[in-house]
Amino acid sequence: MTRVKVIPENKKNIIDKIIEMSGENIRDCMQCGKCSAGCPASDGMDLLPHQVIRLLQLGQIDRIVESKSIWNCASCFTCAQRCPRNIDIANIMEAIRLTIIRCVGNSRLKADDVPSKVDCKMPQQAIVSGFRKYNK
Amino acid sequence: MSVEAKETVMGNKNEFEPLIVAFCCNWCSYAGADLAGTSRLSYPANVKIIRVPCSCRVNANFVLRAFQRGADGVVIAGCHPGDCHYSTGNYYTRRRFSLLTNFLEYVGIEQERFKVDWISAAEGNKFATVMNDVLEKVHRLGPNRKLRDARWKR
Amino acid sequence: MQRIGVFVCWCGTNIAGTVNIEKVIAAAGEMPGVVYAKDYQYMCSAVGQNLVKNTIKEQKLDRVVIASCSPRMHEATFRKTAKVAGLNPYLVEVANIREHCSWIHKNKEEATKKAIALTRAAVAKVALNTALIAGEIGVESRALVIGGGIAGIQTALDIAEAGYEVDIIEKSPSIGGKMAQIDKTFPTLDCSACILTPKMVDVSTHPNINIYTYSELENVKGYVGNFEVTMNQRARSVNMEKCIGCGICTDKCPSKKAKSEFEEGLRNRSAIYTPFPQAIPNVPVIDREACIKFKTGKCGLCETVCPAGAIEFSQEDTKITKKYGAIVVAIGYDIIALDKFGEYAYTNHQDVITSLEFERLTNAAGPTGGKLVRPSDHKKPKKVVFVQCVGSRDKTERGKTYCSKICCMYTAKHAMLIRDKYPDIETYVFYIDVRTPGKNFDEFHRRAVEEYGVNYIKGMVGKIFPDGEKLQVHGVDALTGDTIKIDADMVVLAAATKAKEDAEDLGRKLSISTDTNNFFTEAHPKLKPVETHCAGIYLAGACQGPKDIPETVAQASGAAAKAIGLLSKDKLVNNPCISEVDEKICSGCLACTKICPYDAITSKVITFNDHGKITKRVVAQVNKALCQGCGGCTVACRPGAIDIKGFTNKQILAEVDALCR
Amino acid sequence: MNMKYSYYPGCTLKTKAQDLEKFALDSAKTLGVALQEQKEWQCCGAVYPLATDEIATKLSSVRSLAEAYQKGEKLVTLCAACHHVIKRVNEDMKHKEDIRKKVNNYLQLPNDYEGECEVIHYLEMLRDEIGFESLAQKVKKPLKNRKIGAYYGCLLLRPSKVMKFDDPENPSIIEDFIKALGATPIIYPYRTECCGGYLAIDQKDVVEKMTQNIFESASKYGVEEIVTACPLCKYNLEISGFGDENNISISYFTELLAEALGVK
Repeated sequence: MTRVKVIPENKKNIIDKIIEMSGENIRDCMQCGKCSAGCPASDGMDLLPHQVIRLLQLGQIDRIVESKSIWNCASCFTCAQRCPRNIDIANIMEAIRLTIIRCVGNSRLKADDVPSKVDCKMPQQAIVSGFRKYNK
Repeated sequence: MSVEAKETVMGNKNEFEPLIVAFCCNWCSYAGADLAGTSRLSYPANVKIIRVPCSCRVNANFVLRAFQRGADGVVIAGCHPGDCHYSTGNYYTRRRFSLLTNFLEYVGIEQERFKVDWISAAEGNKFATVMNDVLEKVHRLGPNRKLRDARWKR
Repeated sequence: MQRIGVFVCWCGTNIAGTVNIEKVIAAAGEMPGVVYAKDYQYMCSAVGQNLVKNTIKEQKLDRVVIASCSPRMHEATFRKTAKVAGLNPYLVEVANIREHCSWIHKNKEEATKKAIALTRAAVAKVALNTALIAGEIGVESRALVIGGGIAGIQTALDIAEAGYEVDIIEKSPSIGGKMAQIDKTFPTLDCSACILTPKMVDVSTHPNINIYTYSELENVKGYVGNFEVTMNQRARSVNMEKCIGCGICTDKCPSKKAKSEFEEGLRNRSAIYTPFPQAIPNVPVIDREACIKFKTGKCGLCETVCPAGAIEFSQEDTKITKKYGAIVVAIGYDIIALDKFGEYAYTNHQDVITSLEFERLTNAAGPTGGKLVRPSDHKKPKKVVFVQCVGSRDKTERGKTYCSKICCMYTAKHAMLIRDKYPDIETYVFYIDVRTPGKNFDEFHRRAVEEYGVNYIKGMVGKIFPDGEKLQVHGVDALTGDTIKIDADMVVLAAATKAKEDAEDLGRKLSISTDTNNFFTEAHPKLKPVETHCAGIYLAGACQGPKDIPETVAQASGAAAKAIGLLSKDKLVNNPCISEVDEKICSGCLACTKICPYDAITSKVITFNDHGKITKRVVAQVNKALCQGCGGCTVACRPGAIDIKGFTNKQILAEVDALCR
Repeated sequence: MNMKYSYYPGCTLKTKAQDLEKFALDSAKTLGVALQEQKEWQCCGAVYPLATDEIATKLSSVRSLAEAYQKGEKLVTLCAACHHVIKRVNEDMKHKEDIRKKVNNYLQLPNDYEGECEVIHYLEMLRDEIGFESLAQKVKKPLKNRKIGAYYGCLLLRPSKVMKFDDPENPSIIEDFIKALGATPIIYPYRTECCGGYLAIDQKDVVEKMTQNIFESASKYGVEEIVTACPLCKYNLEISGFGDENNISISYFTELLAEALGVK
C-alpha cells in the first residue's frame, strides 16, 4: 500500500467537473453504505457504490476510472431511491462514465462491435440505451 | 436587460453606495441578524438595522421617512406568520405593507426597493441572503431620487 | 443640555479587530449631546461596568450609550449597571457593533464607518429616552406541568417538594409516558418500572400535586405569573371517585379487539381498559370508538358488573379553568411512522418490529411475559438483526436530519439483553456510527461487543426480503466493502425520534416557538436551556430535542428550579416599554382596541374643560398589566395618540434620520 | 365513456415489442379509449440523460410533450423506458429553469413549453382514468386460478419523487390490475429489483445473476406467470432461460388485458 494524497492538486478539476455534471453534493455522503447494501448489480463490482463516493471525496479518481463498477451500474436508481442523504448516486456514476467516454476514442461500445452483441430478439431499447450510455 | 446595460450598472457599482434601512423585530429577525453575525456570514455594510419590538410596530411613516432622508432601500423583517411573539403582530404587518407597496409604486418608488420578509431567529443564513438580494436589486436600480428630500444631502 | 456618555467596547479583538475604536470614540465625541466618550477592552466585565458606573457619577451623565455586542446579550447587564449608579435603567441604549458590524464585515474602514453610524443612531435615540418605571404584578403560586412522563413527573415532584401546588395535565388515561413502556434502562440495566412506579405513586399521593389525566390543554391566556389555562378533561365514562380499581369491568368487557397503545399494538385490549396494571390513576376509561354500548346502544355489561356503580355512560367532557404562575412543557416525543421505509418490510412483515415494540416483547409484564418470540409464529428466533438510524440523520423527506441520540444505547441494551438471556441467539447490529457519549455509556456499548459477543457491522441494510419463515437481510460492511446476507428471524428497527404531532399546535397556544423539526426552542442553546422566549414557560425532556432518561430528569429538575424561583416571588417587575395613550389627542375611535392581541386596550370616559364648558369624551386606555408592548396599536392609531414607551415614534424617526445622514 | 389521449409508442413497440402495442390498442378500443398516435414522434433515447449538461438528448421528448399540450390532451405512454424518459424530461421542464430556457431557445416553438402536459403510463390510465373497478366489469374472460406475479422493474417506480407512479418499495398497481382481470396476484420480494436493463448489451453475466434472483424469488412464492410493462425487462427475463427452468411464462401486461377483455 502506498500513501496517497488527499485530493491531489491535479485531480481537483476533474472532480469539480464530475460534481457539476452530476449535480450532486458528494460531501453529503456519510458512508452509511446503504447504496451498496441494496445495489442489485453489486455482485460483479470491484468497488461498491459507497466506495466510489469515498474515493471521489478523497480525490482518488484514477482508482474509480480503472474499476469496472461504473460499467456494472444499470442506472436502476435503487440507491438514489433509498439514500438517506438525498444523493442520486446514479447521477454520479453517469458523470464519471461521461468524463471517460467523452474523450475522443474512449467510447466503450463501438458501433462496429454492436452486431456481435445483438441477437434477433434484443429490443431496440437495449441497443439505443447501450449506445447512449457507452458511446459519445 | 441586455449585456451592455448590465455592464453600465456594474460600472456604477463602485461609485454608488446604497443605503438600506432594515427594521427588525426583536424576537425573530433581530436575533436572526445576530445569528448571521455569530455565524460570520457576510452581507454588505450598507445595511443598517433598527430594532423594533415587533414588525407591527413599524409605521408606514418610518419607511417613507427613510426614503425621504435618502435611503435607497427599506426592509421590514418579522417572525414567520404563525410564529409572532405577540401571536398576531406580523399578520398586521403583512396587510399594512402590501398596501404600502402599492402606494410606493404609485408615487414612483420601484417595488424592489422595499421588501417585507419573514426571518426567524434560526435563519441567520436567510438574513444574509435577503439583505444581499435587496442590495443587488437596489444596485441595479441606482440611487433613490423620487422621494428624496432635496434639502437632505447624504 | 443633555449629558450623554458613550462607552465603546473592544470585546477583545472581536470588535477592535475590524473596527477602529479610536475613530469611533472621536466621532462619538462630536455627536450632539455627547459629553464623554471612552473605550475599554471588555465593557461587560466588572472593571468595565465599574468604569461606566464611576463615569456616570463623575461626569453627571444623564444618558448612556454602550457600543458593544447585541442588546439581546448585555442590555440587561448595562441597565443594571446604570441603576446601581443611580441612573434610570431605561436611559441606556446599546449600539450593536459586534453581531451587526465587526463580525460581518472584513474591511476595517467600512466597518468603522458603520460602527459610527450605529452609535450615532443610538445616541439620537437615547437623547429622546425618558426615565421609565416598571410596574409590578402579582404571581399565582401554582405551576402547571404539561405531560405526565418521566420529565413531567420529576418536575412536578420537585416543585411540590418546594412547597408549591402543581397540576399535571396528561393526554392519555395514565401518567408514566414512554418510560413506563420500557423494560430495562441503560447503562445500568435496572428495571424501568422498578424505578418509575414509585415516583408515580409519589406523584399521586403528594398533597401538593393534582393530576388531570385524559385531559388536553385548550387555551392559554395571560402572561408570566398570571397564566389562565383552560383544559378539556375528556369524558372517562367512569366515575373517578367511586371506582375502586377492581378490574372486573375490563375482564368482562366483550369488546376485546382494540389494539393496546401501551403494548404498541402487540396485544389487544378491551373497550373499557386501564392502559397497564400500574396505571395512575388506577381507574379505567371507556374507549368510545370500541365500546359496543356507544356504538350500538346495546351491552352495558360493565355497568352491570361494577360493584361500585362507577360506570357513567352519560359523562361529558368538562372544561376546567385555572390560574398558574408558571408552566412547564414536558410533552415528550414519538417515533416516526415507518410506512415510507418500504425496503425494511415493516408494514408487510410481522417479524420486523420497532425498538419500542421490542421493549414490550422483552418486558416481563409484556404480551409474551418477557419471553422473546417472533410475533408471527411465536417461535424463538435464532438470529436477530438490529438496524440503527432508520430515519435518523436522513436528509430526505421521509426521515429526520438529526441524530436521535438514544438509539445507539438502547440497541446495545437490546442486543445485550438477548445475549444475556439466550446465549444461543445470534445478534447483529448495523450502524453508521456508534455514538455513546455519556457517563459509562461507551463502556456499556463495548461490553455488548466484547463480553456479550454482539456482532457490530458498520454499514446499512439495503433491503429486507421476506423469504419463507426467514427474513433475508441484505446489508453491507462498509469497512471491508463486503456485501452481507443474513437469514434473520427477526429484525428490530431503531426508528427516528420525532416531536409530538401536536407540539406545534401547543406551541402556538403557549406562544412559544418550535424549530424546523417541531421541537420546542429553548431561549438560549447554551445558557438558557430550560427557558423559552416566553417568560414563565419552561421546557423539560424530549420535547426540546432527543434525550435519554438521565438527561431528561436533569432538565426536569432544572425546569422545576426555574419555576420555583418564579413562584417564590410575591411580585414581578413589569416590562415598562408598553403603550400609552395621549388622552388629549385620542379621538376615541378605538381602532386600537380591535387589534390588540392581549385585549389590553379598553375605553373610558373622561370629562374635560373645553373653554369653560364641561364635556365628556370617550378615549382609549391601556391596561398596564396586560400590555406586552408589541406596538401594533401605535400604527393603527390615526391621530397618533398611542405611542410605545422605549420605542416612541420620535425615537425611531430619530434613529432613521441618524442612519440616513 | 369516450376518452381521448395523445399516444407515444416508441421505437421498440414498432419493432420487437409489437405485441405490447397491438394488445394495448385493441384493449383501449374495447374500453372506449381513443389513443391517437402522435404524428411525428421521435425516439425518446431510451435512457434519461442524467448529466446536468445534456440538453440535445431531451429535445425529442419535449417535442412530443409540447404537441400533446397544444392539442390539450394528456400524453399516454406504454413502454416503461419511454415513460421514464418523457416523464423526467417533463419534470425538468417544469422545475429546472436552466434546462427549460435552453430547450426553449433551441426548439423555438410557437409558445414556450414549461412542462404543462400531463404524461401518464397506460397502467396509470387504467387505474386513475378508467378505474380498476370499471375495468373489472368489462372483463369478459376472467383469468381465473392463474397465479400471476407482477415484475415492475425500475423505470416506472424510481425515482419515486419524480415518477410518482406508486410506492417504490411496495407497489400495488399491477397487482390491482391482475386482480381486476380475475387472476390471483402473487407478491414476491424481488418484484421491484432491477433485471440488469441495458447491461444486456455488454455484460450478460451480470444480467444473468440478477434475473436468476428474480426467478428464484418468484418461483419460491408460487408465481406461474410473470407480467411486465417493459420490453427490455421481458427480454432479459426471457433470454436468461430461468423462466423455462422454473416453468414461469413471461408476458406483457397488455397481453393479459387483451385476453381478459376477449380481444386477443
